[in-house]
Amino acid sequence: MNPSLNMALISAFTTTTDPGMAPVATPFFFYLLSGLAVAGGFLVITRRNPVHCALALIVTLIAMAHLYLMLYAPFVAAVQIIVYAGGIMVLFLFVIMLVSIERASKDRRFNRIWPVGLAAACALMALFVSAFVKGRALFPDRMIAIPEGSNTQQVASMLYGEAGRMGQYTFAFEIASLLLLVAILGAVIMTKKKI
Amino acid sequence: MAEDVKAPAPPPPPEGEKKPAAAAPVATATSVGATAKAAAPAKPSGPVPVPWTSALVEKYRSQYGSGLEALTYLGQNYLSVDRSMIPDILRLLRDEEQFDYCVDVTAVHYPKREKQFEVLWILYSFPRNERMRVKTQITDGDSIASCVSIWPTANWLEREVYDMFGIQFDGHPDLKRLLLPDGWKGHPLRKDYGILQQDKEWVQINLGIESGQ
Amino acid sequence: MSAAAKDGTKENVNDVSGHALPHAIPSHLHLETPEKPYLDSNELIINMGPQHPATHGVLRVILKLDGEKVLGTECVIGYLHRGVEKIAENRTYAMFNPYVDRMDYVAAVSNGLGYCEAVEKLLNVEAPPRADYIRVILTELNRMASHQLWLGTHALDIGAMTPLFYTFRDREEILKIFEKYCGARLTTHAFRIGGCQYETYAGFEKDVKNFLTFVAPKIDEYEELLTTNRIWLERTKNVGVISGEDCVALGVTGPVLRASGVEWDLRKAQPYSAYSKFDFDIPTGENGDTYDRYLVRMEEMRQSLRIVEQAVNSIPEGPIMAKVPKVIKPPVGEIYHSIEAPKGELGYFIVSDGSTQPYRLRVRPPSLVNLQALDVMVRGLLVADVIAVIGTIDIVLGEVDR
Amino acid sequence: MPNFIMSYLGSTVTPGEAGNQFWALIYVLIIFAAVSLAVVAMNWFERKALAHFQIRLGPMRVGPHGLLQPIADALKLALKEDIIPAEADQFVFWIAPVIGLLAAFTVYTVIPFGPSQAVSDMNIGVLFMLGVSSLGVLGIVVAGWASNSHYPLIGALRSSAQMVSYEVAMGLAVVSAVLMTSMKTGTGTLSMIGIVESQQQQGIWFIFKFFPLGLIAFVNFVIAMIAETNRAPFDMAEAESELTAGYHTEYSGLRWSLFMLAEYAAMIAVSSIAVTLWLGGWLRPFPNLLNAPAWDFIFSLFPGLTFGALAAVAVIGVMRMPVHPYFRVQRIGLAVFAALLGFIALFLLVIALAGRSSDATVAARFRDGIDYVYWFVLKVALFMYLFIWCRATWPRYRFDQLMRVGWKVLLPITLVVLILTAIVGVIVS
Repeated sequence: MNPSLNMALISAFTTTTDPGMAPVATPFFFYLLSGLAVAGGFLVITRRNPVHCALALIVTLIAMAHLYLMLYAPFVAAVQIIVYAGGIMVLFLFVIMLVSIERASKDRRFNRIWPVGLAAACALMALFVSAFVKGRALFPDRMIAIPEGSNTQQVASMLYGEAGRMGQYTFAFEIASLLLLVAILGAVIMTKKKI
Repeated sequence: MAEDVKAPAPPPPPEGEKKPAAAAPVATATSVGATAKAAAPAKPSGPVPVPWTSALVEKYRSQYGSGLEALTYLGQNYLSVDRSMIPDILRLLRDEEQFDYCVDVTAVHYPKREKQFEVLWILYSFPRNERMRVKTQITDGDSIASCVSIWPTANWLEREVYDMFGIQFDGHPDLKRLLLPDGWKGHPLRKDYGILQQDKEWVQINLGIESGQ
Repeated sequence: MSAAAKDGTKENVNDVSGHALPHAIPSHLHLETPEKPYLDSNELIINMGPQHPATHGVLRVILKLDGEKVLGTECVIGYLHRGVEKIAENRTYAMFNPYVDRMDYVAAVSNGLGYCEAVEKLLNVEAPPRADYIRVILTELNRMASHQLWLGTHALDIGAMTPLFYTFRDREEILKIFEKYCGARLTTHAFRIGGCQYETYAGFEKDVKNFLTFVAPKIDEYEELLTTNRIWLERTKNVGVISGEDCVALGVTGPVLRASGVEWDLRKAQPYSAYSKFDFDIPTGENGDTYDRYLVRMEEMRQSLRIVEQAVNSIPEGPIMAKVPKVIKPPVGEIYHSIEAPKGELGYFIVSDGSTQPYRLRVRPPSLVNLQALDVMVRGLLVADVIAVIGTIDIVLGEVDR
Repeated sequence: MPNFIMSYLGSTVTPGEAGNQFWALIYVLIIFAAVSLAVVAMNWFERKALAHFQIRLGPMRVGPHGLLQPIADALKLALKEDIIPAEADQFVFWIAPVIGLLAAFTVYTVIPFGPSQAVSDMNIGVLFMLGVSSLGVLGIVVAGWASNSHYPLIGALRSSAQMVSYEVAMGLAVVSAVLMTSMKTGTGTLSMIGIVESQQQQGIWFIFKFFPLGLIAFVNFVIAMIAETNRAPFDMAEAESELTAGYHTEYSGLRWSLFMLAEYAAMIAVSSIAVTLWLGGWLRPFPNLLNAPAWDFIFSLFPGLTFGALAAVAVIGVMRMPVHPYFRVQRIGLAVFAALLGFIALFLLVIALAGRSSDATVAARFRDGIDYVYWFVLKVALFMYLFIWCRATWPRYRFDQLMRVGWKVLLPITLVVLILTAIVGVIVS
């Protein structure tokens, strides 16, 4: 075969210049995933059937996990899927299935305070936009550098620290986990009379 | 089964009274003991019921007097009692005589008698290893006291008797048909329920076929 | 045993040993729930059956569930009702004989034995000793076949697939003996009123003896698969517990009664046929749970083997048919006769009016009465236990519905 | 083009790592085809093996010894009427099997069949695997719900509770394996390839590491993985004697077969993970001890010999088949099958011989690749047999017992093992 064509084929399917998990077609995937996330979020609040809502929420969560992936945060993405999509949403579905669907779908989706909710959402949106506009300097135009080392290790060193010293968030992390433990125990004691 | 029944059997007697030989004495008799004796001549030589004497019988005879007949047939004892005595004597049999196991509750239909139905309780005593039967006669439409509160096992058995004979049991917690569908008409084990007769209406509505025959 | 049952008052019967007995359930399953349900989760009413892989036929059990917990059950039966008792009134005594096989079709021989003996009693004849021995051999083999079928299906219900095939392999040998003896495998119609129709075929005794040596290690094989299997123990121990008092009050008989600690077997209590001549034990359990019933039935298989062995070694020569008139016309009268079928006390109540046909024939089916105990046994258990308990009661719907 | 292929075959990185989309796509297609084929083969093998556990023959009619039975079944299922219950939630009913299938197949992107024989070498491979396999339960749960029927709903409820509980034990068992990877180097890895390479460097399969800690963690993982894939004795979600068929009671035809495909694919996937984490992945036995080229050659004969043995079994089958016109077609079919196996065996042996001469040739790399895949698949096949064995042996757990085993037995043991592994690791290093 023609060597030049051969090279062209290789270059067409290979991005050898950028080893590692370099994303391709970044803007396209960014808009696709963001669109999916927003559409999923919209469906969550508009669908009448709670199971449909849950499925839409799962789509949102998975899209967000992919966004994390594009931000070179694979660990966070994986945790997002394991904990939220795989764990919490299954429990959500578990509870939803026990609830009478017929009655829930007959209920009015938006109750009377929806203008307040809308106002709150608008205010939040305004906050985000103003933060983006005013604090433009905070947001770099492009990624400065691909972080060295894996994201997992970065997370670990933030939470638990390097060898010899505590991490930046060790104390907060432990406090938070303690809080969750107390919450779990409380929930168990409240729901179960006899353990 | 329906085809089986149709082929070999002669057309069933309309009134369910099959045997003229046995019919005459049965019709006039007032108790089973009498029935058996009266019917005996029709047969060459059958054993006849003999009076059943035991402490148990003496006790209840002295307590209740007439309206209680104790007989033994082929070594099997039975008490024939009046309908009014029914819940009490069954309870006494269980509590005092240790007949703690109600084997069966069933009935027999004698359409020519004045009191058409004979209801029986077959009892067994574990401590005494002894069986006996208690029977009573009731007319059609009469109800009889339920013994579910004495032996819980009677629950389904009484339901079956109700299902098959249409005998009402007072005080039964949930008297409804057991084997036949709820909307069924008639009570199949009555002698006047011919085997070719069928609740066509029920079949048509529920099974969607013209006839089950 | 009868201490609680003796208390005659109505309140006490309601509470024989802590269980609410079935008569306390109204038809619409109105059951009080102890706590207020979480969220607005409502109780699930599930129809188990009539078409369900584990109800052993067309039994329909309406379950009221809180999650998976059973709050109450109601059995709906009669899907297989064929009106056996009505058929009997329209058949002669001899003609009705094959019909009884169709009730408990996995223990057809026992049904036939009970019926033939009941009519014989009514006729006041006795089967000759050789016929009695043949009857005992076949009945005990059939008890074994019934228990094997029970074991296979029960294990399958609990999720163990393999024992089913093992038991069916060995049950096949019994059915082969039946087929050689009378030509039929399942609905045998093996006995006639007054004795047996057929003399044993040449090599019958050898076949039976071969079977005895063949099957004894097989029973150990079943036990190896299940008796000490941890999951089997967890699934069966303390599941479907019923006390001896409850059993008596509910009229439950057979292995279920014996597993609850009541040593009562009609073969010993009121020996019929040739059973008084054989030496065998009545296995009993202590806890009355599913595991004990399993053990009792396993032991009963071994005892059946013992009986068959004694019978086949001492089978007398002689006639196999008593003198019975060609046309069977029992004298006017009535008789109740019951035998120990594999499932419990199988009784026949026959009223004769002196004609060739029974005036009234009542079958006291052990399966029907035992099935009544289902509700007591499964309250508060889980759905999976309902399956296990239905299996352990060992019902045959042909007999429940007749 | 051949240069391209050759140059790729010579490379030592996975296509995903090299950013080579073309080869990644090819790998994905190969894996998809191979897993589907494996599921078909597994179907046949399960029926035959189970049958022989249960003193029966299993499928015998369709093809010699029922070899064509899975194909006939697949055709039947594909052509069957696809029933959607009237009261079902159409969309969710439609999408549920797809979710399950997607989750089951996506796991394969991180499973290393060899050092470069994987779609991708993600640095979070283990987490990716846990996350994606946890999505599989969504398919079951929504299938049960969408059927709008009681049995599927109970199956779905059971399944969701079961999956969530066993995932915890499974994750902790995985963590203890990940912890072991950091023993010599100081930095652990979550990459599946890295884990196997770490086992090679440490010279020990993790199942034997810190005996018995590795073994306990492995056993816990195996129990959890059987539960995760809804197989006996943990097949609560589809307990046929209780819930008729559990979550897929209302499914039929192609949709139902998608569930089956997903279930078997998930079984193979979790077995692959167990093999990767504890049994040295693609490593042949004693790669460090018996590392002379002669040993390499001897071990590289194994794939050819295995196929040769299978061919011999098929030939024996041909010989034992009765000589009767009725069996003519079957004899010929089995003979053709034997010949096919024989050819494969021959081909593999030739490759092994060709690759003997030098380490650098393409033939040698090809031989190594076959070796890697062979040892990996062999280990996975043993797990498949384990699945069948369990199914034939055990009764089914009851739901509450299942949860008790998960939370009160498996979880504490795995936690203790994890802590002990960490302590022992610190002491050793």
